[in-house]
Amino acid sequence: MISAYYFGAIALILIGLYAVLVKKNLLKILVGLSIMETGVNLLLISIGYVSGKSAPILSEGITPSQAVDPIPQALVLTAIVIGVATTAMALSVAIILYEKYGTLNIEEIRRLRG
Amino acid sequence: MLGVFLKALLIILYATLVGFMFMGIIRKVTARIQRRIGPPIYQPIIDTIKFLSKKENITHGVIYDFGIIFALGATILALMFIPLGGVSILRAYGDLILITFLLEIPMLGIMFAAMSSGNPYAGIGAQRALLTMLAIQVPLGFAIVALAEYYGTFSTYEIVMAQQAHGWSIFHLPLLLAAIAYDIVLQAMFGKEPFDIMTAPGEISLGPMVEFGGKHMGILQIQHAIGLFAETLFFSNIFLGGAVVTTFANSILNTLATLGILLIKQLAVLLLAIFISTIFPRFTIDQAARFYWKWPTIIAALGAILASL
Amino acid sequence: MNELPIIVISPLVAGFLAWLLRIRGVREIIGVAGSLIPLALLIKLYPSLGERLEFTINVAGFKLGLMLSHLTWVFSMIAAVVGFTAILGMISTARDNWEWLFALMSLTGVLGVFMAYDLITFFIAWEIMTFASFMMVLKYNRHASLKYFILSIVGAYAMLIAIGLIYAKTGTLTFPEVSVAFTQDAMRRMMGGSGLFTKTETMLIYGLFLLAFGVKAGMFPLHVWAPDAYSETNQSYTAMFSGVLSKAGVYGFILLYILMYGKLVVEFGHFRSAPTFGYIIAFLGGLTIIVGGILAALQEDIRKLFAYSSISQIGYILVGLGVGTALSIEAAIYHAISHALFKGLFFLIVATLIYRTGKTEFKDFGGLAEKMPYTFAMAFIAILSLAGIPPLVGFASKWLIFEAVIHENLPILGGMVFFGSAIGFVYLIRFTYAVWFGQRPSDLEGTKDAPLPLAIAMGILGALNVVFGVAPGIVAQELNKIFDKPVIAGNIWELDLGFGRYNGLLLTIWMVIGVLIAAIVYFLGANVRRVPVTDTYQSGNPITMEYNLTIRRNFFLPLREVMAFWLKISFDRLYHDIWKSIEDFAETARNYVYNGNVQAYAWYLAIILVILAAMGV
Amino acid sequence: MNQVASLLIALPLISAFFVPVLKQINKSLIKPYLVLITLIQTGIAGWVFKEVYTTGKPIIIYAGGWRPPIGINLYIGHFAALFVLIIAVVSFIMAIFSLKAVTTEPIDKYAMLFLLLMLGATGMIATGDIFNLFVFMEITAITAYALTAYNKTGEAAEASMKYIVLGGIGSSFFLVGVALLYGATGTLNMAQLAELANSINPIVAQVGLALIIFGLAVEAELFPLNAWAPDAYQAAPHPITAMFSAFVVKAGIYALARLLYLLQKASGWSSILRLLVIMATLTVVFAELSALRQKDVKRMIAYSSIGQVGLIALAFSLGTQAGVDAGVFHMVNHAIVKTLLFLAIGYVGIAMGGTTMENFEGLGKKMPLTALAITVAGAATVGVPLFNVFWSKLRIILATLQAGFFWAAVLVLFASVVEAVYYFRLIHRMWFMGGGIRIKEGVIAGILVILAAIIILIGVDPAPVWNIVVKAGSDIFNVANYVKNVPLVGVGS
Repeated sequence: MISAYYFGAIALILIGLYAVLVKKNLLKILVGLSIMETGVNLLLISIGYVSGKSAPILSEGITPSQAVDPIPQALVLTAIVIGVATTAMALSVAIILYEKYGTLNIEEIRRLRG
Repeated sequence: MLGVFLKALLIILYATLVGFMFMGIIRKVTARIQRRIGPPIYQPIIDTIKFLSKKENITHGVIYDFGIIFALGATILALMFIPLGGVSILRAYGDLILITFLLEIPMLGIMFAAMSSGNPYAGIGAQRALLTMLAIQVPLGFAIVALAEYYGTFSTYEIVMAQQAHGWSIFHLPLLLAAIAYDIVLQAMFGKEPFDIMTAPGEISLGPMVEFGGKHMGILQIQHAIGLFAETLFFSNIFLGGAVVTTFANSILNTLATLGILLIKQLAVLLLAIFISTIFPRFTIDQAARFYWKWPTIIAALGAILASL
Repeated sequence: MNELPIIVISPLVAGFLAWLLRIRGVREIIGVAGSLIPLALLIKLYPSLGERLEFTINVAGFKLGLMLSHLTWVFSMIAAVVGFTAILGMISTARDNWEWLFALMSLTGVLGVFMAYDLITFFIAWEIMTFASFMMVLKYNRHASLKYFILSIVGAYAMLIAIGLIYAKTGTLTFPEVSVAFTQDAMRRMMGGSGLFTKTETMLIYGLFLLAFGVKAGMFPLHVWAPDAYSETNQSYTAMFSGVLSKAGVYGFILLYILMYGKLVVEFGHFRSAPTFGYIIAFLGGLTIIVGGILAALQEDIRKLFAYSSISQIGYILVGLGVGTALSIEAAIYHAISHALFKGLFFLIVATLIYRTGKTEFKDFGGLAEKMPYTFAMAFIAILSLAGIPPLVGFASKWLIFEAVIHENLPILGGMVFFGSAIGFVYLIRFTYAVWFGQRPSDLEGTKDAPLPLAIAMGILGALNVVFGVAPGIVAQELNKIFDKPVIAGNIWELDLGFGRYNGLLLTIWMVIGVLIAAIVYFLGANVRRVPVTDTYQSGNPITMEYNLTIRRNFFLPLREVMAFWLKISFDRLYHDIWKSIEDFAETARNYVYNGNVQAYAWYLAIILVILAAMGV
Repeated sequence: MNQVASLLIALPLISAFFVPVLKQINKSLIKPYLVLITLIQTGIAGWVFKEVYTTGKPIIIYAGGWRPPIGINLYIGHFAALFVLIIAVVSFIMAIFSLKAVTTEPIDKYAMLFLLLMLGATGMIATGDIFNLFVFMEITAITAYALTAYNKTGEAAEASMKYIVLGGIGSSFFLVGVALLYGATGTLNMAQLAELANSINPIVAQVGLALIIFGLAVEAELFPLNAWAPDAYQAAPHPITAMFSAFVVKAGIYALARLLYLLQKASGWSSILRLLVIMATLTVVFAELSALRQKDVKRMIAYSSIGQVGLIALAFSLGTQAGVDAGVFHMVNHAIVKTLLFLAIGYVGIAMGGTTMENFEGLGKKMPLTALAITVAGAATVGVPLFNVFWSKLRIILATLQAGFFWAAVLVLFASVVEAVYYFRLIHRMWFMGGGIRIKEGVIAGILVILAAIIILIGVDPAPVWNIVVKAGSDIFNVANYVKNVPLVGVGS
């Protein structure tokens, strides 16, 4: 059961990587990056997952021994925030790029080279 | 001390006399081969006296004068180091390499004098002389190397003594090769055809000699005479066994006999050179260089390698 | 206080001060003082050479050491004397602070090289020397300097790798310990055991050192930097550059003997009577003599001629070193001394000529002997010395090399050195003819003789040329101390090898007698009348100064024709081509790899991931 | 008292948030404020440095008072103390330079990002927690993305975009690696990771380590993961370029080295080392070759910087004490030299209106002090004795050969030859080509000369720095000591 999460996560990462490696449109590449991040987050979560236990929120009837590992969840929250920041940054840069180059085709944005 | 100087003076006089005689012989023999009568043997002496007694001489500066004085001085110096039987002064220091170098110094003096005149013929002559020297140096070097390696010593006198014991150098194969190469080299050292490129009379007007006249020329004649003597003597010593006669009880008789034997050997060397020179026409300078760097070098190198084994 | 660091550091400090102060007059005084201090201290330390003169300092985990033995003292003295004269000459020729700084810095470097006691000090000093001399050239010519620097730095790095290999295996860097390690290793090999260094490693280290020292010494085929670098800098400095800095390479080869002799002999054996590794050095040295000499004869630029001549002369030293007997090594060191003396003198003469006339090519010179009699007299000494005319120092050392080489039954090398001495004659006469004699171009009429600093500097070197020639034993007996046995017997006037003798004094006396006799004959004749250069035999053509009477260009054209085939082969061009292809490759690779496409860059990441996966991680 | 050290993180963070407030008061105060903050930071860092090196014990700070591995800890050991000081000093110099160099608006954003960049790098070096490392790395990266694009030109945006894409991939995989290690050990604390390293499932450890190294290698500019670097260096504002070269990339290298040595008990460690040696060597070679024919000096120096960083990476990936010491030494030297170079080139760029080769002609006459400083730094980079880099380069080569990587030493030295060529071409161009009238040089020239003097000082007597560096090096290499220094609470993992 857990391996399904793992495979899912790895699949997401690979899909994201595929987008980055193959798609020519900058936005698609950024989407690919986001997918990758999602995959990574999923992986993190699934590492802390223990089958049959509940979320690590100390509410009534749930003792620490019944909860899954809380740390990955904390990590994922952080990672998501970071991912959002990166994506926002990337998109704003993409806007400038479109203004300056008039295109989002990654093969035409190569003034800096060599 | 005085005795040494007296001896030295005698040697110089003897060398000069014999040298002039050689010059005369060269002219005479050449003439006879060409079916002319030729001048008398003492003709060069008369010429030289005439040169020296000119009423007026010209010069082109201090170097011009000094060069020829230096040339003659260096020739005398070289002569002192070559074993002349039992009478030579500095034969203990008669090192092969040293003598080879010393025999080249006079040329430096002549070059300096000739070039300081500013005459373009002298310039060309100097160039040719130097290139000839460069050409002969390789076989010459190998020949010397062969000798030194065969005998294991650089002392000319010891080589002479060794030859008394083991027979002449040219009877040993490595040294025969060296001797052949050296003899070809000698042809250029004498300035005889086919290697008389540096003077080339009628072509560049005697080259380095073009400007000399009067007493300068006279001194150069003396230098040439002594040089001729020294070179033949050196060859006779290192290849033809030299001469150390000890059969007589009287040392003067011994010395005379030694000088006599040496003279015969020197004459043989000289005559060979004359015969070759009358047969061959002149090479150009690049032909000469190519020639020397080919056969004589190979022969001499072969000799050197054989000698070193 | 220990004098050794002062000897090494003082030129650098003086150079720095001279650079900083920028006051004409003051910087000259400081500079000269900076080069005089090492000389004075070296002389002062001479009596105490028997003791161990050492200085060690711990710098950042390295133990840096300086040491003065008989050997290093001799080399340091070469550096100090010639360096001092070069610096003196620079008073006249140096134009700005840059030159003072780097000239003195290179003196520090070369002194450090000679006095180093461990490989790291050696390497540091080597690099300082290379860098400083490079900066001297950079000022004049970028191309020449970079060629010099690239070759030098390749050599230096080769040395560094060799040092690293030695350090990695033996864990030590000081000369005695490295030497002991190699000797023990050689012993083990002889016993049949497997050594610390395998044969391949030994060969590698040897090759790397050969490259390093060969470059510096200007050994064929690594000599290509020398003509350009020697000519494209301040010519007073070149006196030191050629006279001393090239000796660092020579000293390096001696070091090779000190450190690795046993090991190299055990691994590679002998070729005839010489050790194989030495024979390689000697043979390359022989080629260096020939190549350098012939190219020197064909030069049209006075500086280039002496640059090539310098290469050629270093060849002699290498031949002597390579033969590998005590005698031949002494001969080589002797020639190193005499080369420094006469080549230093030559370059000071060239400096004077350029300083006074501003010209460098033979075609612009002529007839200067009358205008610059003092300089000509010095040139005369230098010419006789280089050409190996007794009784000057050049002959004594050359004679020793001849004897040492031929005595070891090495005929090929013997032939090479003979050729070298003739070619020396050839190019020197060309220099003499074109510069000093013949018709004087009208724009040289006002030429003055050497300025005082240069004249003093030339005088020092000229006097030493004569003194060490007439009394060769002074040097020889000093060299004997290196080997601690009388390799060259005799007294101060005489060199006695057992199979050959040379007496400088006797020869001088008889030469004087000979010249006196000739002079008597000369003065017995009638008086002479002076005539101008136009009043010569010209096949009946009337001649004025309008005509060019002197052959100034292509003097040795026939030689060029004879050598045409060989002259087509150029290692210079080869190195240029190699460098050019490196640059082109760099250009292509750069544009291909950093092509500006971020997707391509992402692919690189993917490729690395794939490699990681393939590696099984 | 030791808690003062936590100000190293807190100060830039808090002061960054005061920038908008300051903007409301007076906009022209922002740049002096930046200088002030960096100066205070320098002071703290200096105190920490002194404290660590006099007591010889690392300063360990527990966030919120929780002991590791429950709490996150900062570990300011010998290395961190040294490097935090370098970061602070370089930031201070660059803050001064920003007074002159940065005129583009919005200046308040610049100041914030500047402080956050400093914070990120400081954090990366000081942290003792692997996820915290990730967070600081992302802070550094995001601020670096933003600062790269700060000039708002097309090139800047392009460079920033490349950086984002490559950095994004790298950090994703880094996080995967962290996840794997956490999954295998249940801890994120570095000290504990090191303790548990040999008990991990070898495959997981290997993959985790490999991915972490991969992610960090992007930040550390290892070939071929460094393609973003020259563009970013070229396009970023001049002070930022200097900061990139002086400490941002070094923080990446440090993290790489730290994790590498912490996990040295993991299986497959040596094969990762070998791969790193190959990559580092290729970095040096390709970077130097690429620099050879550059028309733009800033880009040329950028490539040179990458090459030098490759050299550091090579030293770290040798896996020997000598290598690590040499690497740290080179880090320090390179930080000084490259700060000087980028500062000087930025200065010339501002004064001459560009950083192409032509702008440097006759610089020796126009701006002699700057030209002198560039000459010193150039000669230093090449590895001329009497300049500081010589010693570290020498150390690295010796260490490389000692570790048996003969080919790496050869290639690196070949690259050094190439490096010498382009630096000396630049020097020749500055001093002996063209001419001009002398321009007045300001405070920056003073800083340049001081830096040049430091270069020569270390070059003449490297001993003091070397003694510091050896301690810092053993801080990285000696993992057992590191583990011992971090007082772990005995929690069942």
